[in-house]
Parts: sequence; C-alpha cells; structure tokens
Amino acid sequence: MAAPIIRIDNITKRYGPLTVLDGLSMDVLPGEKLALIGPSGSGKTTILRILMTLEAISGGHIEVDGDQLYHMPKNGSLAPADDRHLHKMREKIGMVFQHFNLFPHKCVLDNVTLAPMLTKGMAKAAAEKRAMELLDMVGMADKAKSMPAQLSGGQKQRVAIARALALSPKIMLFDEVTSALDPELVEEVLNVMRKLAVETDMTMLLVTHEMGFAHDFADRILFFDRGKIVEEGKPDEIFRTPKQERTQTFLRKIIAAGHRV
Amino acid sequence: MAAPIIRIDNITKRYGPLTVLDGLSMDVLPGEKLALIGPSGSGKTTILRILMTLEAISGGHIEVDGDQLYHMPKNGSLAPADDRHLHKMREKIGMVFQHFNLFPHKCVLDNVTLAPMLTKGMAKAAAEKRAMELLDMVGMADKAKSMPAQLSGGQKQRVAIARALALSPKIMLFDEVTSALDPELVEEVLNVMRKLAVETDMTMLLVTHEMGFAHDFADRILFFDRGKIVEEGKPDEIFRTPKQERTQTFLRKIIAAGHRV
Amino acid sequence: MEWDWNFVWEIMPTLLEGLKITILATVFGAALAAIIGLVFAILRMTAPKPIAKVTGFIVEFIRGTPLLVQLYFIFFVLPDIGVRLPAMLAGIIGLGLHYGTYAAEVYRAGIENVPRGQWEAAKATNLTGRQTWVHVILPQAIPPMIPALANYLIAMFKETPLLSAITVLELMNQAKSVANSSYRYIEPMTLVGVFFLIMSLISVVFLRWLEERYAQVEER
Amino acid sequence: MTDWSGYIGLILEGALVTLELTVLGSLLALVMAFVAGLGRVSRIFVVRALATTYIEFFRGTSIFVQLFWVYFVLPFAGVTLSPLQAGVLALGLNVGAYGAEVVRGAVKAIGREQREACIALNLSRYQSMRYVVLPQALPLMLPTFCNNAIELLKGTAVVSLISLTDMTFQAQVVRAQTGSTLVPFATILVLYFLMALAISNGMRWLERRVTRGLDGVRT
Amino acid sequence: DGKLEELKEQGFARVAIANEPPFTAVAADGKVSGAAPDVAREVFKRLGVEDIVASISEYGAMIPGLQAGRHDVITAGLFMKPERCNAVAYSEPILCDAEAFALKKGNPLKLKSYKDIADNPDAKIGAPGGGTEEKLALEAGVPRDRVIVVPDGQSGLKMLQDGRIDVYSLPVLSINALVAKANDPSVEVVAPVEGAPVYCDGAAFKKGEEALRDAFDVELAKLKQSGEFAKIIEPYGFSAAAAMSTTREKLCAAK
Ligand SMILES: Nc1ncnc2c1ncn2[C@@H]1O[C@H](COP(=O)(O)OP(=O)(O)OP(=O)(O)O)[C@@H](O)[C@H]1O
Ligand SMILES: Nc1ncnc2c1ncn2[C@@H]1O[C@H](COP(=O)(O)OP(=O)(O)OP(=O)(O)O)[C@@H](O)[C@H]1O
Ligand SMILES: [Mg+2]
Ligand SMILES: [Mg+2]
Repeated sequence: MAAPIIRIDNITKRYGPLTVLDGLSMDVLPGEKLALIGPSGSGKTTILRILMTLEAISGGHIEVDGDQLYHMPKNGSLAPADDRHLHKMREKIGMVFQHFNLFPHKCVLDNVTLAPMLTKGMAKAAAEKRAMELLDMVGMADKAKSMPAQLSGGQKQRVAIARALALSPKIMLFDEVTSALDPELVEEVLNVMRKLAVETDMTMLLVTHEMGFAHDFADRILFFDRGKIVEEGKPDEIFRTPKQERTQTFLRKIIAAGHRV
Repeated sequence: MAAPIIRIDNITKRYGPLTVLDGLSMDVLPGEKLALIGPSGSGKTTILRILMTLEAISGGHIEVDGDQLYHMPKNGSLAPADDRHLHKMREKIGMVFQHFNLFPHKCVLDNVTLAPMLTKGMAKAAAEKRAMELLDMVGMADKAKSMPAQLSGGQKQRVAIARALALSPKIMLFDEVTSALDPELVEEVLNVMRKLAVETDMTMLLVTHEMGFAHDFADRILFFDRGKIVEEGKPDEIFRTPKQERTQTFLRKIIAAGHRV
Repeated sequence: MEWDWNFVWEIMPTLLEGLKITILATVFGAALAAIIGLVFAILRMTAPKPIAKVTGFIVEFIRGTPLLVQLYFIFFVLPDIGVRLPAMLAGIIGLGLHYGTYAAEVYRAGIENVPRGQWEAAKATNLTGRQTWVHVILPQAIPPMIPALANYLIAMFKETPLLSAITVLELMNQAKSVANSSYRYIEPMTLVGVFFLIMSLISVVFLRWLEERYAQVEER
Repeated sequence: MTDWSGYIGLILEGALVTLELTVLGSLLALVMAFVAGLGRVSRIFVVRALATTYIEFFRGTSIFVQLFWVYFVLPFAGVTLSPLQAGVLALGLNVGAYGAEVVRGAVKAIGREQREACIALNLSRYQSMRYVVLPQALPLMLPTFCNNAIELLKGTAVVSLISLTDMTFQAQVVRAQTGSTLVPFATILVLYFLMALAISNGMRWLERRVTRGLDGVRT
Repeated sequence: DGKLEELKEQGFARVAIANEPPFTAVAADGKVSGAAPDVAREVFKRLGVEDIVASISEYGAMIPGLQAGRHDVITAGLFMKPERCNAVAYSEPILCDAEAFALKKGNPLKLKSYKDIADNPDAKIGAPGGGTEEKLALEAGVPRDRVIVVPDGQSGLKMLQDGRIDVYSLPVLSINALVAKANDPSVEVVAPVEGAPVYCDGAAFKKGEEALRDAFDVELAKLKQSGEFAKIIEPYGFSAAAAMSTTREKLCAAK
C-alpha cells in the first residue's frame, strides 16, 4: 500500500469555548475518493477548510504529500508555517465551494485562467488553451465568454470545478457542491464529478448530503458526529449495515426526508 | 360532491411583457389537500401569491368560499375589490412562506398572538391560551419566549405554521416550506404538516419539491409547466403512470437527482 | 510665535460660552432636522406623484448646495420678503433644513430595508395598513436608523462653525473675536480644534455603542 | 446702472476656482481614501494605527476648523501655503478620511467567500486585492464617492472665509459692489446645484460602465 | 535689504485689503482700487516692485495673516492704535478719517456716541470684526452681546435696513460711500461720532521687517512732498493735509 498523501494527526479545532474537532486523526491514500457524511455541525466543512488553510488549527499536525502543512522545518525543529510555506503547500490542493464563489466581474474563461497566469506565470495563450480543454470537459466550452451572472447554478458550479482543476492540484476538496442547486440542476454537476473520478487519479475529499452519490462515488465513507469519526468503511458497509447507533439514526432520518440511498 | 371552495376562472398574470399564468382555471374542493409540482418558474408560487392577494391578477376571476376575491358587487355589477373587501376575504386564507418571514422583533408567542389580537380583537389572555395550544401542536411550546433569531430553520417554520393557524383560516397555502431548511430539519416540519392534514379539515394547497411528501400528503397533484396545468390526478397516477411527456421528463430528472418518489 | 498657556486660560471662559451656543444650535438643529426629514420622507414616499417629485427636487437641491450659502440666503435675503429671523434661529433653521434632507434619506432607506417578506407576512396575517406600520415595519426600521442619524448629528455639530458667518456667536466666532482683539490665532484656533476633536472622539465611542446596540435584528 | 455682465464674469471666475478646488480636492481625497482605507485593513499594526489616527482626526474635527488651522496656524510651523493649496489640502484630507471608510467598507463587503476562493486558488494577498477584491469593491464605492464629491463641492464654499476667490467669495464681492443680495446668492445656488448634478450624473455614468456584466450577481 | 529684494525679484507685493470703499475696493472687472492700495501701488512702483496683488480679508484676520506670512503688507485703512503698533510695523500715516454711524432716518434712539449705545440697553451696534469700531464700542462699555460682528459693509447695511441692528459704525468716508450706493432714504448718517478720535492708517508691515517699512516711508514722504499723494487720495474724499499734519509717533502714543 502506498504512503498516505494526507496524514491528519490528532488535530484540534476550537472556536472560543466551542471545540469543533477533538483530537481527530485520519489518513488518505493517494488517488483515494473519500466521502465525509454526518449531521449538520459535525465538523465536515471544518476539516476541508483546515486542509485548504482557510482556517487555522488549534493543535496537532497535518502532513500533505510528505510535507507538514501548518509547520515548517526551521533550525532543525518545527516552526509555524509562514506565508511562503503555505503558498507552496496550497499548490497541491484545490477546493470547490458550496456557493461556487466565482469571480463575478470576470467572464468564465478569465475565471479559469486568472490563477494559472498569476500563480504559475503561465502565458495567456497557454492558460486559455488549457482552460478551454477543462471547460470542454465540464461541458461549458460554449459559455467561455459568458459572465457568471448569466449562468444557472449548475453551470456556475461546473465552471468552479474547471477553475480549481486549472491549477492541477493533487488533492481536490468538494464541500456540498450541489446543495445550493435546484434539484433539477444537481445531476449535471454530479455527472462531471463522476467523470472526474474515473478519468483522473486525483485524491478527492467530498462532503455531501447526497447519499446515493456518495455511495457510487467513494472508495471509503467517513461518518462524522460532533467532531469525531464515528464510523468508517466501504460504502456498502456504511449504508447497508451501519454498526453504530448514531450512524443508523442519521441514515434513517435522511431516508425519511426523501433522499435516496 | 360539495361546491368548490376555490374557483379559479381563466386568470392571467403578466409581469410586463412576460405572461406567467395564461388563462388558468381550476377548482379546489373544501377540505381537499392539493400539491402543486412542476419545474422552476412554472408559476406555482405565483398562483399561491395571487390567492393570498400578495399579487394582483391581470385578468379573470377567483371565487373563494362563495365570494369573489378580486371583485365585489357594487350597484348590481362587479367592481374591483377595495381594501375592506380584501381584508374580509383574507380572513379565510393563511399562508406559510419558504423563508418563514417571522417578525424578528417579537418573541415566538407574540408572533402567534399579534394578528388574532389586532385583527380579531381577541383578548390577550385568550390569544395566548390559543397560541400555546398551537405551539404545543407544532412542538414549540417550550420556546414560546425565544426570539426567532435563536431558533433553527425547522423551528422557525413550525412557528410560522402556528402563526398562520392562529387566525383559523379555511384555506392554508404552503410555498416550499421546507426548501430553505437543512435536510435533517425537513422531517420535523413535514411531520407537523402530516398531523395537520389528518387532524383538521382545512383546505390545503402545497407547493413542493419533496415528491415523496407530495405523494403521501395530497389527495390530488397538479403538474405545472409554463403557467399551465399540464397534468393532474391522484398521486399514484401522476407519479407511477404520468401521461404527459413533460411530466415524465420532470420526474425522471428529479429522481436522478436523488429524490425519492 | 510661541504657545502661551496664560493666554489659553484667559480665553477659556469666552470659548466655553461659545461652546454652549454651539451645542444649543446642534440640539435644536437636530430636533428640527428629525421632523423636517420625516415630512420630506413621507411626502416622497406616499404623496401624489407631482408633489413627491417636487419634494424630491427640493431635497436634491438642498443637498446639492452649500449650507453656508443657504445660511446667507436665509439670513440676508429672506428679510426682503418680510421674514426677519434672529441669527440663531436662522442658523437652526438652516441646519434643520439641510440635515433634514439627509434624515429623509435615512428614514427612506430604513423603511426600504425591511424585507419584503415582512410586508407579505403582515398581509397574510391580515393586518391593516396602519397595524402593519405600527407593529411590524417601524419597530424593525427604526433601530438600524439610529446609528445613521447619530452620524449626521455629529456631522451637523461639526458644521455649526458656519453659523459664525451669519453673526451667531458660537465657538468659532468667539475664537475669531478673541483672535481679532489679541492678534493671536494659534491658541484660539487650536483650542477650537481640540474642543471639536474631544467632542467627536466621545461621540465616536457613543456611536460604536449605538451601532452595537442597534445592530441589525437578524432573521432569514 | 449696474454692470451685470461684469459681475456675472466675476462669479464665473469664482466658479472656475470652485471647480479647480473640487477637482484637485477630489483627486487628493481619492488618493488618501485608498491609502488610508487599505491601510486600515493592513495586517501591519503600525500601518493600521496610522491610518486610524488620520481618519479619526480628520473626521473628528470640522472642515472649517481644519481650514483655519492650515491657513493661519501651519505657517508658524514654517509651512506657508497659498489659499488654493490650503483649500485643496484641507478639503482633500478631510473628505479623504471619509472616503477611507468607504474603501474599507467596500473591501470588507466583498465577502469572505471571494477571499477564500482566492486562497484556494493560491493567489497572494496582493493579487487577491488587485485582481479580485478591488475590481468588485469599486462599483460599491462609487455611489458613496459621489456623495463625498458633492460634500467636497459644498465644502469649497467654506474656503471663501480664508479669502480664496471662489464662487461664494465672488458673490460676496458682487454683493458689496451692487448692494443686491438676492441676485448673486440665487445665481451661485443654482450654479452649485448644477455642479452637483454634473457630479452625480458623471458618477452614474461611471457606475454603469464599471458594473457592466455584473448585474444580477447572486449566488 | 532682503525683503525688498525678494519683492523686486517676485515682481509684486501681496497686500491685504478689506473691500470697503473708499479705503479699498474691488471693481466689477476684479481690479483692485481704493485709496490705500493706490498709494501702496505707487510707492512700491517707485521702490522697484512692479505691482501689488491683493487678497480680501476680514480686519481681524489681517494682522494674524501678516504674521503668518500670508501677505507682505496691509493697506486697508487699518487705523493706527497703540496695541496695533505693538503688533505690526506701521508706515507714516496715509489715510485719516473720523468715525461715523449709519442709522435709521431720524435717529430714533438718539445715538450720537458709543457711550449713548452703551447706555441704551436696546441699542445694538454692528461693526466689522477686529476693526476699530468694535473696539471703541467695547471700550465705551457696550456689552459683547450688543456688539454684532458683521462680516462686511454690505451685510452691515442690510442688517441695519432689516432692523437687526440699530447702528452700523464705520469711518465717515466708508459710511458715506456705502449709504450713497444704497440710495436708501430710510438710512441717515451721523458723522463724526462724538468723542471718537480721528484716526489715520498706515501701511502695516510685519515686525522685524522695519527696513522695508523705512524704505516705504522714504518714498511715501517724497510722494507727499511732490503733491502726487494728494492727487491720488483726494478724489476718494480723503484729506492729504490731515495725513501730513500728524505722525506715526503721535498716533502710536495716543491713548
Ligand atoms: N467561524 C466560526 N465561529 C464559530 N463557530 C463555528 C465557525 N465555523 C463553524 N463553527 C461551528 O463549528 C461546528 C462545525 O461546523 P461545520 O461547518 O464544520 O459543520 P458541517 O459538518 O459542515 O455542517 P453542515 O452539514 O451544516 O455544513 C458547528 O457547530 C459550527 O457552528
Ligand atoms: N415580481 C416579478 N417580476 C417579474 N417576473 C416575475 C416576478 N415574480 C415572478 N416572476 C416570474 O414569473 C415566473 C413564475 O414564477 P414563480 O415564482 O411562480 O415560479 P415557481 O413555479 O414558483 O418556481 P420555483 O419552483 O423556482 O419557485 C418566473 O418566470 C419568474 O421569473
Ligand atoms: Mg458544511
Ligand atoms: Mg416558487
């Protein structure tokens, strides 16, 4: 078995008096597709945000692709990471947000080319060529010159995926990428992600409430509750024969609310 | 068969050049539970808003409980309704909104008692007694003194239902009352509505994307598309054996997106 | 020229006399502005179209022209049509009119910021127009207005020195008259600045408190 | 007989000075607004403190007092400015302090979500500001900048009190020459209003230009 | 002499004026005239300074402005008084005038002196801020709240016509010019004010620039001798003889 690409070691995250993650540890293998499920407020988003360095940790260590994420070697010991170190580490990681977060003042194409040109110094022509390939992959090539405001939610999210891919990260994080969409638009985004899962060997971490999709997409499911991993396993194990009481209750509620598993 | 409590007769609704409802006619029987489904923008919300007199009609007639809604008899013929007429008609109708629209500056109890005290001149004590019964019914009695901002979405929506019920309308309108809620909170609201459907003989019109719930709840389903009723029938007919092409496509999409039918 | 502390103590009582007038003008000006603003706002939002339009133009005109010139106008031109106001009253009216146009905007914005859903909920619970205003809209619209109104109050306070141009003996005018007779500008002018700064710093603290106290009531 | 054409000329001359003051003052204010506004959101404490001091000081004291101070007191510190320079300096610094708060507010209004997208795309702080936040913040600033520019225009009237021959001052001169109070004051009121109108129309035009394509943005 | 060379270099002297005819005036075309600037212009020309550039100022702001370096000289009818002599360096006398009142026709309050105003609790006097008249009124015992500081002559006259003040006090020639222009039969002039001395102004220089002042005095004396002085000021109504019959020394010592 290959060495983990992400090693989360006993991390804690507190907001004031509230402990959101409490000594969490987990490993992710290269190329693994992981789905994080669990009730609202259980810390799923938080763990993705921490990996994307959007949120600082209160304790513990994270190793990504062989390097410490929040620490760096300095005079033989580990010091807190500085901006330069974080900048280097972020190259390995991309993220897609629930609310797309496209740049509203830039057209679709410019949304995708901005970061490669600025952070990798790519030439405009090369960046646009690559962007068009990606937009084609997500089925948005014909909207390259549209402004985000002219797109539907599903289209926006597909552009956001292309934008994140443009930096060729080793790890992609998806935080409820369909939950802000009208039901009818969910499928077009999920299709893109299925394609992505098959066609690339990227490591992917996915937070979702779409249990059916999580089942089909993931190699492994982690069930979160109150900042801890309560249960983990292959999709069939978790969905068909959950061992933990809490997992069972959660799945029962979700099913009752009309979601297919 | 009893006379319809709502008769919608050839109504039209235009926003500038856009015709949203185009010669729509339908009847609703007293005590009937009706679910309106259909793609986004098809005019489902609009018809509810028109019944609640939040939106004026561009043409046609509506009769509610034996009286014209937008017209009143005057010198032997029909004149446009004035404020007093509308005020009288609104007594028969209550509405629950997608975004709850609770009064944020009033506690839960005051939200429920405000209208009965002001519009029906109910004494404070009587209004509060009735409000507590209703809050108990929706499972919110223990939060009577909380402010809306302190409640979860599901709790807010249950208060909003109690508030609408406090005026004892004959007809209740529900516009996507769960679609602004986290998936886990959906069920608590649907439970209240199930209870309501069983325990009262109120007429209810429900717009929803929760197909499973629509199936269980409704006596009759109307499928809307582009401002017209494309198909109607018993839930089993519509969901199992839809006759129209458009209904089939719509349901297929929704099912693919992971919603149970 | 050197800073002279003895001179500072000597002129202090005179300046404090002026400060009193400044504060009086501010208080009365603000009260007037609050009322005039309400009139403007109501006319603009509810009056028949022509009246609303004319009101809108008047508001824009007052907002687009300098208070100083308006004061000259009230003080020197109005007597030609038989309206002779004492200087202080003319000043208060000028302040009230000028800032009334700002207050009107605050009122309007405050009311328009109440979400449409609130109007609809009021209608759905069958409240009358008046009941909707009194029990639903105003209680939500007013708290967020308070910091904005306070902001203009402070702005008005800082514009009171303009009243010196129409002979009101407020702080600035007292300072000038002290300077005129002593040929020293440094101390009186600096002191006036310090007075204003102190009052402003106090009001900034007060404003922050107001903003916190009346921060948007949340729902959605 | 009164030589009205001469007096109108005098007032128009003053209008030119008023215009000059407004334009130069606005330019200085714009620069100060961005310098201090961005300074206030800086990560460096000293920069933040300096910006805050500037903003609170100039918002805290009256433009009137600042003007007199620049004009009469600053020379004793060895800085002698012409009335025009003094006027531009006082107006620009004063309105700039208000503008700084607008810049800060607009930058902060470009929500956390956009900043986070920038981090996720590995843009540096400078790049995020330059390519993502400011282009979006600018349209938000314009309406308030418009108000600020009009406030500055109105503020120029105060410089007449330090004997700068602006429009209000010339109106006073005309008044002294002709003995008529109504005519010169009514004339300049209308002129001020026309200038304010020009500013707000110009700003609206600008706003339409910078917001083109941005309409209806809601996620 | 540094200052004079400086002025020659720059080609003009910056003078403070008040726009109070006939002492100082600005014509419709913006040209500066009036007796005081005309004399100053001539003297400076002889000193080799081509022209004067005037800025209008309140009386009260003139001396602080001079000290702050805002202007090089005050030529505004700023009368010599001992405390002013301490604050600035005056030239020899140039324009002399007595004080006058403008008041309502028939002088209803019977005001003939500053003392009369002090004694009548209803009487309000208007005067330019920082001018001689304000001081005379205060010295005569008129309380501060009855001495209204008026920004300029036109405002003073207007306030008198509107009944905001009962008396407006300026030097005789100024009042005459103002009232003549207003052409208002309801206003009359009392001149000179009883008990008020005749004052003369001079060009006022910054303390420490006495060398420039002395050079100015030399040319001023020549101008007076040649009779050109009279030619300049007498059309404005001033008496050259009055100015030549007294000296700075006397005026600055007067109490
Ligand atoms: N900035 C913050 N300040 C304080 N508490 C926060 C903050 N962000 C998140 N939390 C809290 O941290 C906890 C975990 O939040 P998180 O967003 O990770 O949950 P989640 O599992 O993603 O839930 P959901 O399914 O609703 O998105 C919650 O209790 C939340 O209230
Ligand atoms: N105030 C308005 N002005 C202009 N057009 C409007 C307005 N309100 C609604 N519409 C249009 O009317 C049409 C019907 O809207 P409606 O809200 O009734 O649809 P809906 O069936 O409720 O859709 P959804 O499922 O998205 O809520 C849409 O095309 C919408 O854009
Ligand atoms: Mg989350
Ligand atoms: Mg709808």
